[in-house]
Amino acid sequence: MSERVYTVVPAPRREAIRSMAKRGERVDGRKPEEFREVKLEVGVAGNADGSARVTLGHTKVIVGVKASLGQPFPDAPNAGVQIVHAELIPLASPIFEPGPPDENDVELARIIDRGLRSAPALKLEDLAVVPGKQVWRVFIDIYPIDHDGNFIDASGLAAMGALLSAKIPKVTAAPDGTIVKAEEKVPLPIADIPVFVTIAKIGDVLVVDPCYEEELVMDARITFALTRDNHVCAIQKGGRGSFTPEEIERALEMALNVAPRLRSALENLRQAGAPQSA
Amino acid sequence: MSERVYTVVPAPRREAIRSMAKRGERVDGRKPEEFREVKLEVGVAGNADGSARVTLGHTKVIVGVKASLGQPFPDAPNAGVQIVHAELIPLASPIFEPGPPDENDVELARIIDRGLRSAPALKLEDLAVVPGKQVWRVFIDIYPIDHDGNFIDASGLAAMGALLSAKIPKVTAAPDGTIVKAEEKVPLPIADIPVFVTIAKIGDVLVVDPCYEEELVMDARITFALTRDNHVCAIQKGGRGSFTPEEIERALEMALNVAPRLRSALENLRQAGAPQSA
Amino acid sequence: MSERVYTVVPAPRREAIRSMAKRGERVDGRKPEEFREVKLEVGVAGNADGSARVTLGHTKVIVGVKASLGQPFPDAPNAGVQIVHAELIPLASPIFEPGPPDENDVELARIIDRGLRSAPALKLEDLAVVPGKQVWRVFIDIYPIDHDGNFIDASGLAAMGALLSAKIPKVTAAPDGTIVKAEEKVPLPIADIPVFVTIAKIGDVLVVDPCYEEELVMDARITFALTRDNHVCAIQKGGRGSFTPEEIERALEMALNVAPRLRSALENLRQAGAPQSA
Amino acid sequence: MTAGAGVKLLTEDGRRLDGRALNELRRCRIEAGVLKNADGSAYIELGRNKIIVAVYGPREVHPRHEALPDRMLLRCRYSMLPFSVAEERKSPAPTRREVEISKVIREALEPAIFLEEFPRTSVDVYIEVIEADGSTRVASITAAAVALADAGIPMRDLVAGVSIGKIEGKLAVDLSGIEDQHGEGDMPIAMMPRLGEVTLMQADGRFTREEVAQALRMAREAILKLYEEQKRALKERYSKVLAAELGEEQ
Amino acid sequence: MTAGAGVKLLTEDGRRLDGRALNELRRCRIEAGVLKNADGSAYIELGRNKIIVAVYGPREVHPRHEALPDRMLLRCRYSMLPFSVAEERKSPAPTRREVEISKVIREALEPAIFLEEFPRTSVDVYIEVIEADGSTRVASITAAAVALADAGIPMRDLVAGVSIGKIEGKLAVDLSGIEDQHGEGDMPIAMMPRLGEVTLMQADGRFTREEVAQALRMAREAILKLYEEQKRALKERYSKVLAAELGEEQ
Amino acid sequence: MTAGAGVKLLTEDGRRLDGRALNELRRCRIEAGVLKNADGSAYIELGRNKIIVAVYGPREVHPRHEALPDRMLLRCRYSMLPFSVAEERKSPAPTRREVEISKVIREALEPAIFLEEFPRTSVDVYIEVIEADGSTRVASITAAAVALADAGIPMRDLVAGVSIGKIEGKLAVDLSGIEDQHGEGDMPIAMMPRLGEVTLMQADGRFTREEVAQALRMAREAILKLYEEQKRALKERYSKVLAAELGEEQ
Repeated sequence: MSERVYTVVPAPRREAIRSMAKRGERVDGRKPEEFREVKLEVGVAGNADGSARVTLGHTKVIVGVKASLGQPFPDAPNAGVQIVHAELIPLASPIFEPGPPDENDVELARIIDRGLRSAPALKLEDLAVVPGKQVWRVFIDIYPIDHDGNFIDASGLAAMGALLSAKIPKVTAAPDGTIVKAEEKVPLPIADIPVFVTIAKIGDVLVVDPCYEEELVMDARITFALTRDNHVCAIQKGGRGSFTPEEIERALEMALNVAPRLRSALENLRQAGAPQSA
Repeated sequence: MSERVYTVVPAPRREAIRSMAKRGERVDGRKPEEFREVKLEVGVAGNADGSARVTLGHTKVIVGVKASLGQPFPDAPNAGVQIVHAELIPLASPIFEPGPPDENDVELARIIDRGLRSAPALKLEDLAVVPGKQVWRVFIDIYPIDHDGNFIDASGLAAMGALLSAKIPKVTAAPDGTIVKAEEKVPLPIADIPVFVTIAKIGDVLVVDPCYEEELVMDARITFALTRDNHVCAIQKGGRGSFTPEEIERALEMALNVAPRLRSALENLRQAGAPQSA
Repeated sequence: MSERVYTVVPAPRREAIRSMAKRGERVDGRKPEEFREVKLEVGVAGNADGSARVTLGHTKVIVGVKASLGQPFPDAPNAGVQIVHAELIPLASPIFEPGPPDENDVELARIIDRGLRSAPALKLEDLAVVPGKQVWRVFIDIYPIDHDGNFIDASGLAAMGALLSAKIPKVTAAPDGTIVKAEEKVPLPIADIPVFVTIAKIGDVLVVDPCYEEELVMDARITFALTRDNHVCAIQKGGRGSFTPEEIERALEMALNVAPRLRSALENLRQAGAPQSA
Repeated sequence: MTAGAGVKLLTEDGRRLDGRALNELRRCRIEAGVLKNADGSAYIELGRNKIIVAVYGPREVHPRHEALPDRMLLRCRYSMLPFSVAEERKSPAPTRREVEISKVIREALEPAIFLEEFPRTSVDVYIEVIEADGSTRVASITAAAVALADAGIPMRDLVAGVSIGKIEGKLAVDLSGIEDQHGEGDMPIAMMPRLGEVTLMQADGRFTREEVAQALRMAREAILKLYEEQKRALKERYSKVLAAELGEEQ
Repeated sequence: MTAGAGVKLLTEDGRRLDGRALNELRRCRIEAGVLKNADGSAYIELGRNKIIVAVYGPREVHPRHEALPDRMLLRCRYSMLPFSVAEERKSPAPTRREVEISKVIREALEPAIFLEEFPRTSVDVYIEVIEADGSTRVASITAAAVALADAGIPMRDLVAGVSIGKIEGKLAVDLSGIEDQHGEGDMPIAMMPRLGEVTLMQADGRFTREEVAQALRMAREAILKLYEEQKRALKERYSKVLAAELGEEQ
Repeated sequence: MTAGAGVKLLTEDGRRLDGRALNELRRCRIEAGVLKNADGSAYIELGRNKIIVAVYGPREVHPRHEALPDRMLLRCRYSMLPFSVAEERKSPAPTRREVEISKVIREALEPAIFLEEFPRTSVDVYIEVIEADGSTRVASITAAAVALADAGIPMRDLVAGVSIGKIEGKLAVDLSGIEDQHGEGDMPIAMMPRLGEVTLMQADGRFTREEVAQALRMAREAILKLYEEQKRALKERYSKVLAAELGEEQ
């Protein structure tokens, strides 16, 4: 329940970054509305049913997807199960400590979960094999391995990359309820491809895709998950500062502008894959 | 396994309270055998099946009861299940810390559990729906929210208030074992109405219903749970001091004297309720 | 994940022990290849199905075995289950702290588990009652109660002593799958009697069965579990130092030399018991 | 929250199940200073929601190494009592949901507090939900701000919150439990009422860009009403304290 | 403990299942100084109960912030080995029952110890039940007091305990496991034997006021017998230590 | 590991399922300096195994009371990502297996490090298995040694490891997952390659004395090959760092 102790930025450096922001400049030379170069690789973890590694500047995130048959949740007996887990492991940064998930791990997992669920990314109803009894349970495990800011957007991309590249056994339920797993593998049923875009507020300036130093000096951040048809399917404000309503509307506009480029890599994956149900 | 670090009473104040006790006086003007005013409200938590808030001086305790169908304990297949849980949340006092239950939480829950069970308060055998398979599991959750001493007696009153005011769905088991829940709600089957009375020893003096300052300076305490027919259905000695056997007998006499007044508010509740099975 | 803080041996004492070792001497007067006197008692915990206490110098270890019917592991449906648990309780030494198992508890349990499993000590396949459904689950609980070094070897002896002295109800499975427990008790099915021998390296010297002071100053240790026919059925190197391959071969020779004496007490137990299936 | 197949949340004349208009708050009552031990406290009823908040501090940080050299450490714990939920008893162990909500509530309160005024101290905000009926996180914020003020923590503004939901395609203020469960979206928003700045904003469901803008406007309006109730509760509290200090009965 | 439908615990001549009279203790044997590492230790067999106790201290408190400025910190941990119970293996994690018993045992021992003599230190009492057959908490106290004395902790008296049960309507001393399981009540009592003061008292079941008074008298009588065994064990221990110090074989 | 009833692991011409000879390692590729935040890092692919290692330190010990007055505190955490296993998703909580392996890996690395050179500091080695296919603990050691060197920790030698297994009665180098699962024994061995000293040795299965000796010889030979790859990776890393320092593009 307490704040994670972040490494402190020395006051002069802090002031320098904030003055640069005022002049429309950023520590890594980007423009305020500029997203860093994104690299997306899939199939990086061969025992997973789907996996992806996203590199965003120096930030690196690996996501693996594993699906197994099991019971549905009691309140949604006719739908598959989506479980998102994130762990800010100490390998990725000296500011992360070993131990059970803390509020930052939980927040990251829950933002991604909400965005995927509201879009929706997975057609959960297509993942029920024997409704009420046997459904696919899809685990999405997020592991940042190098930290240079903006884990949310990188994790969202890697999660979608892993889902889009995943293949699960084709199963059929016999009339007596027994389930037969075929050798044949099929992709997961994908309905939409949400992307996450985070905007940081530094003084009065909004910047897209903050790097780590910017996160340390920012006042607040706001993340939008955006569907293909430009709906907002999740929002999360973070940080100790506040936004005016106008700033929020401006941030949303910035997010809508960069979303198509982020999504394009994922769309490519999709076209490369097997025929999809949506 | 270690003692909770209690706020220390400054030595002069400590001595003052102890000398007052010798003269038959108490910090809040009460007589040694005098219980504080008790206020009992029921229905304070509308999502619970039964609930009560007890105010005892500045001490406040909320108890909620939730019942659900589930499996019996293997060693009592034909009886319902009673589970008492207590949590000394940091909201109630600066001396309580967040975290998993410690020995004080556990002791409080277990004293109340023993008193209710031995009286018995609930007729557990009447809570078996399909013996051996489906029984009512009754959770009694105790949450003190302001701490001015004597949580045990306040919790006991609130627990009984919550049980007496609870209503659960009327259920019937079809011959094939399926269970039908009716719209109609019925009270829980109550056999007895135990009350808890705690006596503190300060020097050579016994006082009923210690307030927080008295708890801080007392040598020891002893609690009796008492049934309607004046049986002792639970005892618990606490604290770093000891009692002579004579003091214990005297304490029991004091407890028997105040019990009827404490029970009267609960008896009123009962008469106000629907017809009872006992 | 961190090292347990061991009591430090003062430098002069440390040097003394190491020089003694060079001269072939040991703190308790033993020769390098000499195992301490072993005392093995069985039936020390009457509610266990089998139990043993081993005394090895001042080191004392109690092991209890409890068997109960339950489900097999999914990856071995036709075999009983062996679960080894060890707890270095603070009663046994000031260097042990209360709390959940740490790496030392886990390592001890897992070494014993591997040795018993690879020998194998228990014929797990004979412990399946209704294959795939109901099997014996055998819990082997290791509790050192006084610590003068070499818990591994003492625990191994006590574990085998407890297994060899254990009696479980004779059960039969009716065709409809119900299980009948007879009054009659039978021994556990034992296939082999592994013993564990630990050799410590102090400077260039190898010594068998290190006492606690020797463990504090040793460079490293290596344990061999040995079957009746002189197979190595488990190895575990521990400690911050290293061994040359020649030292390992020499250590194994030393272990093979002392193993028969250690095993003899166990063999006696076996002959004293009821007829065995092996 | 799942899309509400089959549950009608709006009547034919556009009213909600509990008779409210789309932009109508449920009845809200706040009481300040309800606990004796806490340095500040508040109790809120918003519809059937019942939430109690205690504030302790500013006080020495425990454990000490968590103290911050340049500002106060604010800590929040939001938790639901096991019997507060309409469903089966909730386990008392903190859920992931409670962990996340504790974090966003803290970050919703921090912008309003002069954190720099008490470096090396902590303020702890404990929130217990006694009865839950939708929108508990924002109701918790509304009450917590009152409890902080009651504790005398210096603040640049209060904070109040409301959820904007989407039911049958329309935006609605202050979702009830059943509306949250069967509606198409939930967007909790908290603001500093005087300054008009957003300190908490979350959403699930699907909203257009225009709906987001509209939700912010609706939230502002509702929050100003909640602000009046916050001020009323604090005024009542101060007059009681004052009366007590002047030697009268409280 | 549940009311014992159908299990007869008394024979027709008023004897108990193990042949004891109602006021008769089971055979009790105590040995002091059974462990080498501990500063004090004791082993007790009471009927089939087998319990070992180790005492460490007085020593520096770890973690330090738990140290008390004006007295010794006494800590107790009562635990049952997984195979000590007649039923299925007990999980090694501490149960709520063990947590409570650890607390009441500590509070049963504290009155006998001169806690003020060693401020800022701790004494840790570790109790492991190897075999359980009823009345383990009081047997643990009886052994723990001997272990404390063996450790040289200054005490104003020993402490010994016994359970008084109710079987077939009659009070009985020192309940066995089966009597505890099928009897009508259990009242564990510990006293300082010389001073005659009660340091632990608990009960479940139903007792009249007169039965409580009678139970206290029966407990006193039994505790004086246990006290003799405690003293015998300590005397034996001292003579062994003395013999060892005088250069003889122990 | 259970005896492999029915699964043939050797072809008729004595080759293994993946075509290797008995003394043949799988393809091994190591890359040093793969992470920006860590003080040292390495990535290893051994067959299908994919493992990443980060090293932090020497740095101040946290929590402080764990600092050692006379040497560096080395800490290791080996863990498998939930999706790294061929079976169903692994729970993220550390298993007993992971706890033990973390310990033996630490003790396999310690002999190679000049621990006394940095008293009162800690070095933390974090190992994450991304994809597992047998012999992960020894592959982790091989990578960890490179990561330690990359971090500039003074070492008397590198450490590399290999597993020697027993399949169809024959010793085989570098067990794959299927060989580990169906083989008759697994003996992981790590050595300091130049010094030829064994720093990790474990075994399950059954081995004769002669087989143990032979396994040590086979391990030595394989480890020298892994050592070449370790040196190549470090050389590549140094030349990149150097190039970067000389102002060239890396």
